[in-house]
Parts: sequence; structure tokens; C-alpha cells
Amino acid sequence: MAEIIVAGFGGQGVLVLGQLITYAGMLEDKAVSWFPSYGPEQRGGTCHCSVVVSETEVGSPVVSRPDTAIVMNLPSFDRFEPDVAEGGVLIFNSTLIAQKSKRADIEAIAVPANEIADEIGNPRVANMVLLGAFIEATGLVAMSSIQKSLKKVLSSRHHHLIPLNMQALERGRAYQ
Amino acid sequence: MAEIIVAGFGGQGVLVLGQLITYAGMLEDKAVSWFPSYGPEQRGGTCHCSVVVSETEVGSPVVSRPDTAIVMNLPSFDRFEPDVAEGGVLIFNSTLIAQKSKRADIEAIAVPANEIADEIGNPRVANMVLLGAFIEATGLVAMSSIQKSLKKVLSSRHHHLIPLNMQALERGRAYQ
Amino acid sequence: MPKGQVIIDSERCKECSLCLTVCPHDVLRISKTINANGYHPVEAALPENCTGCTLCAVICPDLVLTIKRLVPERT
Amino acid sequence: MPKGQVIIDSERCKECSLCLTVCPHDVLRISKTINANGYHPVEAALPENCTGCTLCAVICPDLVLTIKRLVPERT
Amino acid sequence: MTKTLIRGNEALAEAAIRAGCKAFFGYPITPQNEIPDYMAYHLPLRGGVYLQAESEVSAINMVYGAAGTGTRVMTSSSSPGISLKQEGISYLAAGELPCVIVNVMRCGPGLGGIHPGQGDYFQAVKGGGHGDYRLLVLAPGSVQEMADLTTLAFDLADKWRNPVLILSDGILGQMMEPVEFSPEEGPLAMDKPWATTGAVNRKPNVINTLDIVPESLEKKNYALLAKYERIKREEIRWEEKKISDADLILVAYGTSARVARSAMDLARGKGLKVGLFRPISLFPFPYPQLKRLACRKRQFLVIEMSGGQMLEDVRLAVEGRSKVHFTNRLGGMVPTPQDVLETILKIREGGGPGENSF
Amino acid sequence: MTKTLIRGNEALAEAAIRAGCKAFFGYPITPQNEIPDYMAYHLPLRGGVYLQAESEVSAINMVYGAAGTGTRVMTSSSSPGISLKQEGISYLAAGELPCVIVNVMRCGPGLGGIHPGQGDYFQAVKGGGHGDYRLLVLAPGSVQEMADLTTLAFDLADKWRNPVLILSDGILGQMMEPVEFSPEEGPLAMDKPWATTGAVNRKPNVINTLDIVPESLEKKNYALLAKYERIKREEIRWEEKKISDADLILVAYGTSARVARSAMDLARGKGLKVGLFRPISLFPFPYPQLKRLACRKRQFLVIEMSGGQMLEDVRLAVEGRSKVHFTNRLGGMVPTPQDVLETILKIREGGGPGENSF
Amino acid sequence: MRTVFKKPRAMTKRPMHYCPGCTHGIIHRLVGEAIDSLGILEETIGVASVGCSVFAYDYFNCDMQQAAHGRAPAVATGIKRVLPQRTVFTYQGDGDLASIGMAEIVHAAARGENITVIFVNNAIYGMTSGQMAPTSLIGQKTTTSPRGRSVKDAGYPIKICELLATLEGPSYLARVSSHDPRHILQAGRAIKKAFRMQKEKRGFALVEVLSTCSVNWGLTPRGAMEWLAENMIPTYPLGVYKDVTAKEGD
Amino acid sequence: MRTVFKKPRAMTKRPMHYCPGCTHGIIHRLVGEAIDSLGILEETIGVASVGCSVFAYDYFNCDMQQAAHGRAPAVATGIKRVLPQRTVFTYQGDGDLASIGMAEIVHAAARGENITVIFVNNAIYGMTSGQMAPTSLIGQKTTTSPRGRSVKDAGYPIKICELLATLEGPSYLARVSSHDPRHILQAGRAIKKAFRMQKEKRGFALVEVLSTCSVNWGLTPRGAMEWLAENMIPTYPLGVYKDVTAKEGD
Ligand SMILES: Cc1ncc(C[n+]2csc(CCOP(=O)(O)OP(=O)(O)O)c2C)c(N)n1
Ligand SMILES: Cc1ncc(C[n+]2csc(CCOP(=O)(O)OP(=O)(O)O)c2C)c(N)n1
Ligand code: SF4
Ligand code: SF4
Ligand code: SF4
Ligand code: SF4
Ligand code: SF4
Ligand code: SF4
Ligand SMILES: [Mg+2]
Ligand SMILES: [Mg+2]
Repeated sequence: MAEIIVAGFGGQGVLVLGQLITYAGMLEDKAVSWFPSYGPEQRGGTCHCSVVVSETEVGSPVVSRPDTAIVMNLPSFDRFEPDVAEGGVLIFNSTLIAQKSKRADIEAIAVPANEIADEIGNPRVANMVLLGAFIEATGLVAMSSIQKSLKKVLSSRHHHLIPLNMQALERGRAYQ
Repeated sequence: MAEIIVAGFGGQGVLVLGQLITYAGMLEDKAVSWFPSYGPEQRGGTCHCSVVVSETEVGSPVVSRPDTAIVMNLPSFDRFEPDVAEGGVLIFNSTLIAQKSKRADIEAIAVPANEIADEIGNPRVANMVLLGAFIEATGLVAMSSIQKSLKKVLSSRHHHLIPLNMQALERGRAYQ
Repeated sequence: MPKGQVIIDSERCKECSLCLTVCPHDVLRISKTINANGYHPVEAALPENCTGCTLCAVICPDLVLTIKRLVPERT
Repeated sequence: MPKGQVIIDSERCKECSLCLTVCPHDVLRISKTINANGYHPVEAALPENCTGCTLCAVICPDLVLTIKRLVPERT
Repeated sequence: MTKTLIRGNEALAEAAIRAGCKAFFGYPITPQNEIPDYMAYHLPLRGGVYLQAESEVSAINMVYGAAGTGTRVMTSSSSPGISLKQEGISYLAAGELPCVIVNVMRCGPGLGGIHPGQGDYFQAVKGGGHGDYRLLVLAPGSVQEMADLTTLAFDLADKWRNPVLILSDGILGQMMEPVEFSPEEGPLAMDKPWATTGAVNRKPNVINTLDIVPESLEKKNYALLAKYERIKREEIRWEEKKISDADLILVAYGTSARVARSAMDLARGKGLKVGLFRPISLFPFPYPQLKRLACRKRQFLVIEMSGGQMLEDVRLAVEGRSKVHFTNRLGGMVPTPQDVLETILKIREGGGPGENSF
Repeated sequence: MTKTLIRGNEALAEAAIRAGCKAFFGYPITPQNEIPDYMAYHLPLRGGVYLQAESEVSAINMVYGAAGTGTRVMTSSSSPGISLKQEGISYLAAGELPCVIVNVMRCGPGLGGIHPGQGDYFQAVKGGGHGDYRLLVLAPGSVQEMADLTTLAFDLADKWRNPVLILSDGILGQMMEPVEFSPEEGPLAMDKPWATTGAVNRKPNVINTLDIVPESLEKKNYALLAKYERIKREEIRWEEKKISDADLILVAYGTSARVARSAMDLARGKGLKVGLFRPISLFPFPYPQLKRLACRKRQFLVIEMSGGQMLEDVRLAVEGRSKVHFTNRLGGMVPTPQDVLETILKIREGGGPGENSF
Repeated sequence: MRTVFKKPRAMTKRPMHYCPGCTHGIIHRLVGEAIDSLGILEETIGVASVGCSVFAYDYFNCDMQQAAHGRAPAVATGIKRVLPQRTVFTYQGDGDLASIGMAEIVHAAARGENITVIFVNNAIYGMTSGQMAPTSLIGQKTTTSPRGRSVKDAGYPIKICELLATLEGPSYLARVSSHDPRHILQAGRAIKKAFRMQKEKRGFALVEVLSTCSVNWGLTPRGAMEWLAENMIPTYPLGVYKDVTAKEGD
Repeated sequence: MRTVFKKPRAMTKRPMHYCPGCTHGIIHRLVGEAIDSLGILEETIGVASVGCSVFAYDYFNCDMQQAAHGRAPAVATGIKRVLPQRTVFTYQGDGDLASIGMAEIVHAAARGENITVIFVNNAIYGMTSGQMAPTSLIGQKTTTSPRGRSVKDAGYPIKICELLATLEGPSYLARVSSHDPRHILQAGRAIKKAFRMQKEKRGFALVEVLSTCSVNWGLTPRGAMEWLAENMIPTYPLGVYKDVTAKEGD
């Protein structure tokens, strides 16, 4: 069972990132769940979601000790770094997080996601860069599943962006 | 313990009749209760009340097998005659009820209450005539207690009618 | 012969007297009889005066009155 | 010396840009810095132009701006 | 002291005024109309405020506003109207606002009828509104108690900063009995530092039931639950009659308890060892007191004008150690002592209606 | 069949449409907004009617009107909004009108918070409204069940002429899981001769909850109670996991049951004989099934996101034959499997939180 | 002789429970006559509200629903939305419509819900024995305004037609009276028109009928008719407050 | 230099949770300024309603109560009746006041309840993420009117000032806007007047402030200001709808 937290500012695409992993897990016939945190604010503040991908039925969909945390901004780094399970993975957006992990018992992977996204030419795909890094680090789902998921999760008017997204994913995988 | 039902058309003064017995019982340091039946109609139909006068605490204030029933109109006669307890008393207004009781196991007292009231000069004291008959038949409360109760139960703007009421009471007592 | 006729369903009458007030020809009055609900129902005191104008029925709240008329005219 | 002065509580600013639009003298602009809430707060680009007219503060929804003025005049 | 012959609803209203109730917000509904009518007449003459609200929903929220200022305030209604107040009651409990709510129960469900009932027990004691909250619930059994428990209700409300519900019924509301009233309270020396009365020489007060931070809302929730536990320890009230030698104990509250008492007398008259246990506080329910009585040799007979609601609490108390029987009347019908006696006799013959089936 | 990854609220809405729901009346409230949003978009395209009511009170009464015509109709809300519907719910039950009501529970009391909770159990199963009535109450435990139990709910509502409440929570409403939907029903062949559809070639029908003659209202009340007894016999639903050898049985519904399942797996991983009992129908509650499991050698641990509500029903079932423990989280906090495991371990050490005190 | 007046087909034979002289009975009959004259009995579904007229379901010969207090417009909306071809009407008192049911009536009107509302304004709560209504007159004594309704404590009478006339939804709003035959006949025409508006799918129509409650006003039936004419009409002027079919300058 | 603009004393220092550019913040400040200028902070009790502005209790420096959704006028009535010398105001959104709370606002107005109501009309349900409000415009797309609000399905926008102006209770009713500094200053004057009316015991006063919800309208803060001016004002004309202190012919 994999328990994942994805966190960042609203607008950074953390919910979609989580949904892509969930969808891919489903395509690979695993039991999956996705759960967004929700607050009263319509804008501002950070947001996150819990993803569980499991061989057996999913119990609680609320992840409190993630195996993997993908964090896209500093407040999320501060909040979720301590929660990552021993031996777990912390993937973070080093463009916005000028910090190192203080924990020795986890694997911390810094990915300059916004920089890479800017290089590709679209800052909005920083989340895809991190997803690429996640796949590379955990091997939880196959790239092909993610590719299929993109078609389902992105609304059809964004389908023309799929190649760009794939490019970002590949860059994230290749990074390190 | 005495359990009494007073019944008649709305406007015949059955609720007040019941209250007078209740009040008098209270003045004689008995445990008492009074309970009106209530329906959705504001006018029309019959109405009745339950009165309990007891040496000990009153249990249910709803009388279902009265020792005494005082009935002022025909529908009430029909409804309550069968309920009177064996050996009980049925006092009825024979002016409006041209019937005899079919029950041999109770004492049925016919009082031409409206006639007598008309004689006194006020048809509205027919209820008092029946109350007089009730006191005579049951001796449950003393005339003096009833007299005191009249002051409490009648609103002060009707106090000038107390002598008339007393007269009706006496006529009821004397009848038979 | 009267021009109109008022038919009274006495058991429905509640003795409210509204019909009396509006009858232009004093056809109706409260009777001495008593119905099952304890009311003195309305009766036609002067049936021959009735024009069938329906005013009494129009104001009666309890569907007591049915009206017939010789020459039907629109109200 | 400028007639007015705009004092900015950058941590409260939410980068909504409403103040910019209404400033008649282009005093304000969005800065490159980022505050704790992730917003680029407003800064005074041309403080010397400020007349202390308060329009920016009047429209700012977040009590970011305090205004001082040399010759107080009623708005 | 002199006794007054008075209707239950009026006794309750008079007692409220004497207890320092200074505001009443209500909406008409049978069979409790004598309460607002009495208040409308008397409250303005005795320094209080009466206002007929546009609905029960408004009335309970007016109570919220007035209670938030620390004023002793009351509302009353009957079953359907109490249902409409459920959101507001949950708010009052969450805001820990002292106030008195009266339910003169009629029969339901739906518009039901206007005759007496006891079908709102669950709503009253388990919480008809949302979330984890409890009301203190007092069940008068006489017109005297309509008065006395109202006095108590205002004191308990202030003591616990909690709404108190008086669960009465159409019989207790409509009937007359002799009552002795407590003397009228002088101006109350209330110390309610939390009340919103204008922030003069102090920090602003806030009456609020919202907390969107789960960690901190949870703390408040646990604090509320802890308060309810203290209430359970301190505020249980009940009455026992001829319990010691009884092998059958009747359990009933309100009007049903009066019927049960008469039935007990009838049964004792026949030499049967029957006792009566009457819960006066329905929350807190006298679980320990009933539990103590439960044993193999004793049986219980619960009497309600409902489908069997308090029955569950009796069963929770007894926990299978005694057999629990049940008898009831519904729809505005009131059980007669004879009815109950018959049930008692059946139970004595080893039969009886038995436990409520699962 | 293909699976769709979908939010619980949307799965429920889609399932309702497939089940022939032709009208939805609602009012916005978090965390159930995806239901009205979905309905607003899809229902008009699929032959149904969507209307945003001016309030929850109006919404439930619109449901009453539409249900009275025999149309499959639904409303949804969350805790405070459900409290406002209590009068209407009592009317629907009294009028025996089939309809589906959804409560995506948040935490309370009062305005509380917008995070998930289970504090409305009592309100749902004992009756938050007045009078003696019961709803059929179904508690989904997954997004798949959000869909499946909705399909079932419409069928049960029609079968029993009774409102059915789906008691969900903010997690089940907001989370996504893969779902397989039943195919869409064709036009329903409904036989509802009681419905008010216009009295064409038949006597007029009346939908009514009033009866002011106690004798006849009592008959109706007993008939309703008899229906509920039949429902208790026929409609109990539950799930058991690893019960046979268990000496500790976790009892939980909805989201708590998911947490409990994870905790059970953790405990089994440590060699502890822990099982899970998940009530799916909360009314009728699986009393007999739980009762059968109760014995000296077994203990129960109830897990809720409430102050201890279903706990009472478990204690009613067990009747003192087993020890019943309780653990909870409140205020929008969700218990973690680790939390529950710790409680399990304490119980195994002979400690544990013990029964809810009286 | 021809029968020129008899019980409408749309009404049952059942004697009504109203107090002697209560104008609810008259207004019921006017509704029945309107239904008869439009020939819509079989397609009509009525909604009875909570008040003295709650038993309306016993008196009309069409399908009926009995709604919770104040919620008749919501219930009617529920019916009408799923059966748009049916004729749906509510029959509501002033406590029901103007007090507890204010939100429901305003919103049904604002939505232009295609229903017909018969609003019986007797300036009091009849069924619950005479409490003040939002429409009680200034100075009127009721059980909950024992010293007369005062503006200071209870504010002003609410004029429903005037209030709803500000909304765009209603197609027809009229205030009529039931205190004498002439006004009753006029009321009948207004009620019929309000049903016709629905048939023509013009949206929300409401007729406010000034009505008596002799018992709770403490007057004889005749006295009540006079009191209505003398006291209610000045506060509640009769007339048409909205009519989308009226020609400009009508 | 003299400080000519700063946070009003009646407001706390707490940063507000509103979305960037949300005019709730501006309207809060105007209320704060009115309280400051009348010097009534210590005697004021505010009532926050359920909507984005529910946290108003954190932002005002006076005693505050948080009311159930739609019931702020009832809560305010409860307070005002027992503390008639205090100044009581409610702050309500359009969902709160014009939808679920319709009965409460109409009745508080009809009673002439001596309170001040700040009514923030942003033509949408902000807090619950953008559902249709009774004040949403015809054609406006919201999550519950995904194809645009249609008259057929959802009826007409409700104009609160116009509706309440038919009642005798209100002393002051005005509609103002918050979309540019000139209108904001005007809004401030109206709000101050509405408080002054209460001090002078003139009864119910309400100011409807047209407001934005850029997030749920799907616009930038600036775009929202423009949308308000261009679309809302034509439906909701600005102006004073009632003023008992205004001289004839004013
Ligand atoms: C929720 C609820 N509140 C109150 C009542 C009690 N009640 C019954 S009828 C009525 C008012 C009747 O007045 P009105 O609507 O004016 O009708 P009328 O009897 O005058 O014709 C009230 C308050 C109720 N049945 N339900
Ligand atoms: C009884 C109840 N119903 C619904 C809700 C959910 N709810 C919260 S805020 C809101 C409406 C907000 O809209 P509005 O009043 O216009 O305020 P805005 O957020 O737009 O300022 C709703 C429906 C609730 N909290 N309580
Ligand atoms: S029809 Fe006309 S004339 Fe005849 S009785 Fe009636 S009112 Fe009188
Ligand atoms: S109006 Fe009708 S009910 Fe009244 S007296 Fe005449 S006939 Fe009888
Ligand atoms: S005070 Fe006037 S001139 Fe100065 S920054 Fe603000 S808007 Fe511009
Ligand atoms: S208006 Fe205020 S919050 Fe918006 S950008 Fe300007 S200073 Fe910042
Ligand atoms: S109480 Fe009034 S409204 Fe009701 S039936 Fe009697 S007279 Fe008519
Ligand atoms: S959702 Fe709309 S109303 Fe609410 S804070 Fe954001 S912009 Fe303002
Ligand atoms: Mg009325
Ligand atoms: Mg809004």
C-alpha cells in the first residue's frame, strides 16, 4: 500500500497531480482513493490531497503518515516534512523551497520544478515535473498509465496540452 | 376519590361548573384536578371536562369511568351514560334531554335545569341548577365552599350575578 | 306563483343569520326547530316573496341553500 | 517633497491590484517580493508622486494602506 | 402560602416570570397557547419583553440573541414547532447559552393531532438537532411541578450555561391543579462575564458556534462532553414509590407516571407488590438508580404515550438483568389505570407484552 | 463494466438519476455541494427537474409535494440543514411518502465546522423530528456504496412508502474512488394508486398527516409501528469481517468503519484476533446479529466520529453480555488506524476506555 | 323552475366544521365554482394549509395535499414542477402565508411559479384561538396583543398584495372581500381569473380575500361582516395590484 | 504629515480571510468607520451571518454574535428587545438575507425593529463556492445554474430594497455600490446614516451594498468591479428607496 500526500498553493495543480496518480493506480487494477482537504476559503492558503494506492481494499482515505509527500511550496514543506513515514520519500519543489530536509531517515528529493517548467515554456506544468520525479523515485505506477490518465483527468479542452505535460513528466523523471 | 364528568354544548357553562367543584374541593383541602377536553373547533359541537376530587394525590386527571356524570345535552347523555361506573350517579338536564336512563345500576337524576333557570329569570344559570342537584346527590363539597369558589372562578365583572347563581344552586338542591 | 324558490338543507345550517340580512324580500327567518348540531336552522317564512335572486345563497357559508328560479337571469 | 505618503503593510496585501487601478498618479505597483501568504505585495514605485488623496486606501479591501498628507483636506 | 387553582401552562408561565424571565419569544400552537397568552399579558407589566415571532425558527433565534446578552429568556411550543427549532437548539447548546425551552407535547408525527402525546422523548433527550449536544430535560408530573421545575430550569440553565428543555404534554398543560408559587425573585445578580452587552471597559465578547479548525473544534467538543458528564453526576432527579418490596416496577414520566401511580394503587389494592419509578430529569437519565434496582427477581413495566422511546433508556439501564415490559397508548389516547392494571395482571401470570422486539 | 473515478457526492447523484430520480430540491451547504451541482447540470438533460429551494425547509416541503405525486424525488444537505428539515421529515414519514434524503454529515453542534463528522446518528435513527416515526437509514462505507445504496434507497422508499435517509459524511462525499454504476433504469412502471396526480377516473386522493380523532389517529400510529416492525425483520443489512475467531469486535459505520478495517488489519498483523462488524442499515439496526455475537469472552470496541451515539445501540444489542468499549474523534478530526490500534492494545492489556459511563 | 344556485361539483357534500358565519365557507365555494366553471376538476391538485382551513382536503372534490404550516407554496411547487400540466392551488390563512410562510410565498412569487394562491386574510389566528397575526390591525385586541396591537411592540400590518406587487414573477394579484354578496361575486371573478392565469401559463397568481373570524373577534357573524368592511378595508384597500393581461392604462 | 487614512478603531488588526479583491473587506471597513465616527463602539453589538462574512466576529472590535444562516435579524431582534439602548447591526449576504432568511428580514422590517442591516449583495453564494443566489442575474452562470439563470426555471432576481420599501416599518433603505472609490465613499455615508437612524430610534434601516465575488464569478478583482458596474447596477439601480427623514420632494 502506498500513502501519498500532495501539497502546495491553490492553483499549483496539486489536486490534479493527486488525481493522476489515483487514476493510474485504478488503471493498473489497484484499489485507490483520493481525498482533498477542504477549507472555507475560496482562494489563498495552501491545499493538499491524500492518495492511497493499494493491493487490497483502501481503509481510511485520509493519509496521516505518508510514504511519499510531494510538496510544492514552503508552508507545505514545513507542515508535511515531519509526517513522512520513516524510510519514506519527500519530493519537493526546490525552486520555491530553498531548504534542505532535516530528516535523515527519509529520502528527500529536490526538484527545481518551476525552473524546469519555465524551460519547457509553461510554468503551469511544474506539477507534472514533480509527478515525473515521483514515478522515477517510487515506480508506483507506469508512465503509460499516467499517459492514459491524462486524457481522463484533463478536460478535453486541455487535451492539446498533453504532449507538453508528457514532456514535463519526462523531464521530471530524468532529473536527479 | 370522586371522578366526575361534566358535559354539554359549548356555551352551557360546563367548564365553569367543573371548575367550581374543583375549586370547592381544593378549599376543603382535598387533592383536586380539572381537565378540559379540547378540539379544533372554536364553536359548535359538545365539550366536556374531567374533575377529580380525592383524599390522596390525584393520579390520571382524565376520567374514563365517572362516579358522577353531569350532562346538559342529548349528545352528551348518549356519550357518557354508558361510561358511568356501577352505582354511580347520572345527573341530566331533562329540559333538553327527553329521555330516561336505560341503566338500572346507576342513580339517574333528571333535573329540568333550563326550565328552572328560566323561572329564576336567566337561562344561563342552568348549569348552577345542576350543580345544586349534584351537591345534594353526592355531598362531595359543601355549599359554603361553592359560594367561596364562585368569587374566585367568576371574573369580577360577573360578581353581581353571585346571588342569582346561589339562587339557582338552591333550586337545584331543592329539586327532586 | 313565486318567481324563485329557496331550498334549505336544514341540517347544514348553523344559524349564523347572514342570509336573513341580505334577502331583499325578508323570505327567511330563524326557525324554532333545532337540528342535530343544536342550531335553529333557517326557514322560509315568506316563500312566496322569493325572487330567486340567490343573494342568500351567495353569502351562506355552509352550502345550506339551493335556489331555483322561473326565468333564469345571470347574476 | 511629496504631498502625500502611502504606508504599506505588505504582509496583509493580497495582490488584488485594485489600488493600482485607482491611483491617479501611478504611485503603486506590484512588487517582485513575496509575502508569507505567497502574494506579491504592492509597493510604492513612484512615492514622490503621491498626493495623499486616499483613493487607493478607500478601495483596498484588506486594510493594507495607511495614508498621510501634508495639508489635510476633506475627501 | 395560598394555593391557586391554575392551568399547567399558566402555572409554568407565572413561575417563569417569578424566576426572573425577562423575555419570551414564541409562536402560537395548540396545546401550549396559554403560555404565550399569559406572557403577552403579564410580562410587559412586570418588566419583561414579550414578542410573537414570525415562526418557531425565528423565535428560537430570538432566544439565541437574548440569551447571548445574559437575559433570562424562554420560548415554548409543541411538537411540530419544536422540530422547527432543532437547528436553533443545536446552536444554543453549542454556544452554551442558558435559556428555557418548553415543549407541551402533542401527538404526531406530521401535523398529527392536538391531543397529548409523549412522542418527542428521543428528540428531547438524544438530540433532534445535529451534532453532539445535550439539553437538560425536565419532565413535570403535576401542575405544581410545571411551576417548580420551571424555577429550577432557569437556575440550571445559568448554572450549566446550557439550554434546559421542559418536556410537558397536552394534559399537564391544559389541566388545572392547586399550586403554591415561590416568591418572585428580586433583580438577579447575574455574573455572566461572557455575555454580549456592549464592550464597556472590557474586551469584546463573542457568541459563536463556528470553529473550522478541527483540532480546536475537537477541544470544544470534548469540553462540552465533559460538561455533560458532570451534569450526569450532579443533576439526576427522580421519584420512587413503594419500591423496596416491589417485584414489578412501573417506569413512567409526566402524565403517564400519574396513570402509573393510579395503576400501582389499584394493584397494591389487589395485594400485588408493584412500585413506581418516575424519572424527573430525562437528561440526565437516572440510569444508575434504575440499574441498582435491576435484578432477576424484578421486572419492569414501562408506560409511555409513545411507540417506546424512554423504554430504550430503561433497557440501557437494566442491561438485561431484569425483564422489561412495555405498554402504551398513542394518537392522543391516554392510558387508563385499568389498562395498565390489566397489563400488570398479565405479567403476573407470566405473560405480558414482553420486551420490545428487536 | 468500466469503472469511473468519481467523487462520492457525484457518484450518489449519478446513481440517483439512474435509479429514476426525476426531481431534486436542495439548498447549498458544504460538504455536499457536488450533489446539487451535479443535479443542476445533469437532471434537466435527462428528463428531470432541478430546483434550488430558498431554504432547506422549503426544499423538504417541495419533496413532500413531489413525493405525493409518486415521483422519485431526492434532497440532500448537511447537518445544520438536516436539522431544519426535521418537521418536514416527520410529515413525510407520517404521510408515508417515498423519497430519498441525503445527509453528508459535517461536525457540529451549531454551525460547527465543515469537516466530516458522525454526530447526527441519533437524529437520523431515533427521529430528530417529533412523534413516533422512523426513517430507513443507510450508511455507505465507500464511494461504490454511495452509488449502490442510493439505488437501493429509491427501491426501499417505494417498497415501504417511507422516506429513506442516506447517512454519509464529508469524507465519503468528497473522496474519489472507482465506481461501477448500475445501468440506467427505463421508465419506471410505478403503481402508486395513492398518489395525487389529478383525480381522473377515480376518487380523489388525499395526502394528509392530520387526524384529530385520537381513536383513529392511534390506529394509524399503530399501523406505522407495525410497518417499522416488518422493516426490522426484513431490511437489516450489515457486513462482517473476520468475526468467527475474534475476541474483540470493532463496530463502526461509514468512514469510521474504513478506519476500523485498517486498524483490524494492523491488529491482525500483530496476531490479535480482531474482527469488524459494520452496520449498513442503521435503521433497522442489526441488533439480533450483534446480540448473537455477544458473550463473556468477547469484547466490543465502538468507533465513531461522535460523542458516542451508535454506542447506545450496540449496548442495547449486547445487553451487558459483553464489555463495550468506545473511542472517538470529534470536530472534524478523523481517527487514524494507529489511534484505534492503540486502543485495541490497551483493551488487550485489560485496560481500555471502558464503557461509556452513566 | 331552473336551479340557478347549488353546491359546486368541485366540493364534497361533507358539512364544514367552520364556526357559524365563518367566511372560509364562502371562499371555499368560490374556489369550487371557479374550478367548475373552468372544467378543471380532474386536473386540479389542491394544497391545504395549517389553519382553520386545514380540513379543506375534506371539502374539495379533487386530489389534495395537506402541507406543513406555512409551506403550502413549497409543496405546490413540488407538485407543479413534476406535473406541469396539472392545475395546482394553495389555500392559506394569514398566519400561514404572511407569518411563518413568508419566505415560501415571496419566493414562489419571485419564481413566477405557475400556481394559484387563495390567501384568506382574517387578521387573526383563527384555529389557535385568536392570537395576533401579521395582518392584525393597529389597536386590534387579540390574545397575544391583549392591550391592542401597538406599532411599537409589533410593528405594522403586512400588506401582501402590495409587497408581492414589487416582484416581477406574479401575473395577477388582487385583493377582494367576502363581506357582502356584491363583494363575494367580485371575489369569485378574481378567483376564477387567478385559475385562468395558471391555465394560460402566465405564472404566479394570488387572490387575497378579506375574511371574518367572528368568534375570535368577539362579534356576531353579522357584526363581523360590518367590522371587516369598516376596519379592514381601509387598511387593506381592495383592488387589482398586478395583472399582466391588463392593457396599459386600464 | 497628518494621517488621513488608517484602520478604523472599530476593526481588529486580524488579517481578513477574504479572497484577493473581495469587496467584503471594503464594506467591513465602512461599517467600522461608521461606528468610529458615531463613537458607538462600546455600545454596539454586531451579528455575523453565515456566508463568507461569517468570520466578521473576528474583524470587528465590538461584542459580536454569530447567527444561524438567515436568522441574523431574529438574533438581532432578540438582542435589541432586551437591550434597547444598545446599537445592534447585522451583516448579511444575499443568500443569507434574501433566500433562507427572507421571512426574518421582511418581518424585522415590518416590525420596524430598531436595528441596522448591512446587506451585501454579490449575486452569488460565495462561501459555498458559487451557487445561484436569489439575486443572481438573468443569464448568470453559476454552479447551480450551469446554463445561465433562466426565468423559466428560477424566476426573477429579488430586489430587496424595492420589496421592503412597500412596508411601513423601515426608516431608511438605500442601495449603494462598492466598485470604485466614489461609490465606496457614498456607500460609507449611507451606512453611517443607517446607524444614525438607529441612534435616533427611527426603526429599521438597511443598506444594500452591491459587492463582488471575483472568484466565483470567474473574473479578476478588477474585472469583477467592472462586471458589477456594467451588469448589476442596471438590474439593481442605486439610490435611496426610503428615508423617513427626507423632506417631501427631496
Ligand atoms: C409549525 C407549526 N406551528 C404552529 C402551528 C399551530 N397553528 C395551527 S393553525 C395556526 C395559524 C392559523 O392562522 P391562519 O393561518 O391565519 O388561519 P386561520 O385559522 O385564521 O384561518 C397555527 C399557528 C402548527 N400547526 N405548526
Ligand atoms: C442552514 C444552513 N444552510 C446552508 C448553509 C451553507 N451556507 C453557508 S454560507 C451560505 C450562503 C452564502 O451566501 P451569501 O449569504 O450570499 O454570502 P456570501 O458568501 O456570498 O458573502 C450557505 C448556503 C449553512 N451553513 N446553514
Ligand atoms: S333567493 Fe333572494 S329572494 Fe329568495 S330567499 Fe334568497 S335572497 Fe331572498
Ligand atoms: S347563511 Fe346559511 S348557515 Fe347561516 S343562517 Fe342562513 S342558511 Fe343558515
Ligand atoms: S494616496 Fe492617492 S496618490 Fe497616493 S498612492 Fe494612494 S491613490 Fe495614489
Ligand atoms: S488593494 Fe490592497 S490588497 Fe489589493 S493590491 Fe492594493 S494594497 Fe494589496
Ligand atoms: S375560528 Fe375564526 S376562522 Fe376559524 S372557523 Fe371559526 S370563525 Fe372561521
Ligand atoms: S468567495 Fe467571493 S464573497 Fe467569498 S471571500 Fe471570495 S470573493 Fe469574497
Ligand atoms: Mg387567519
Ligand atoms: Mg452572496
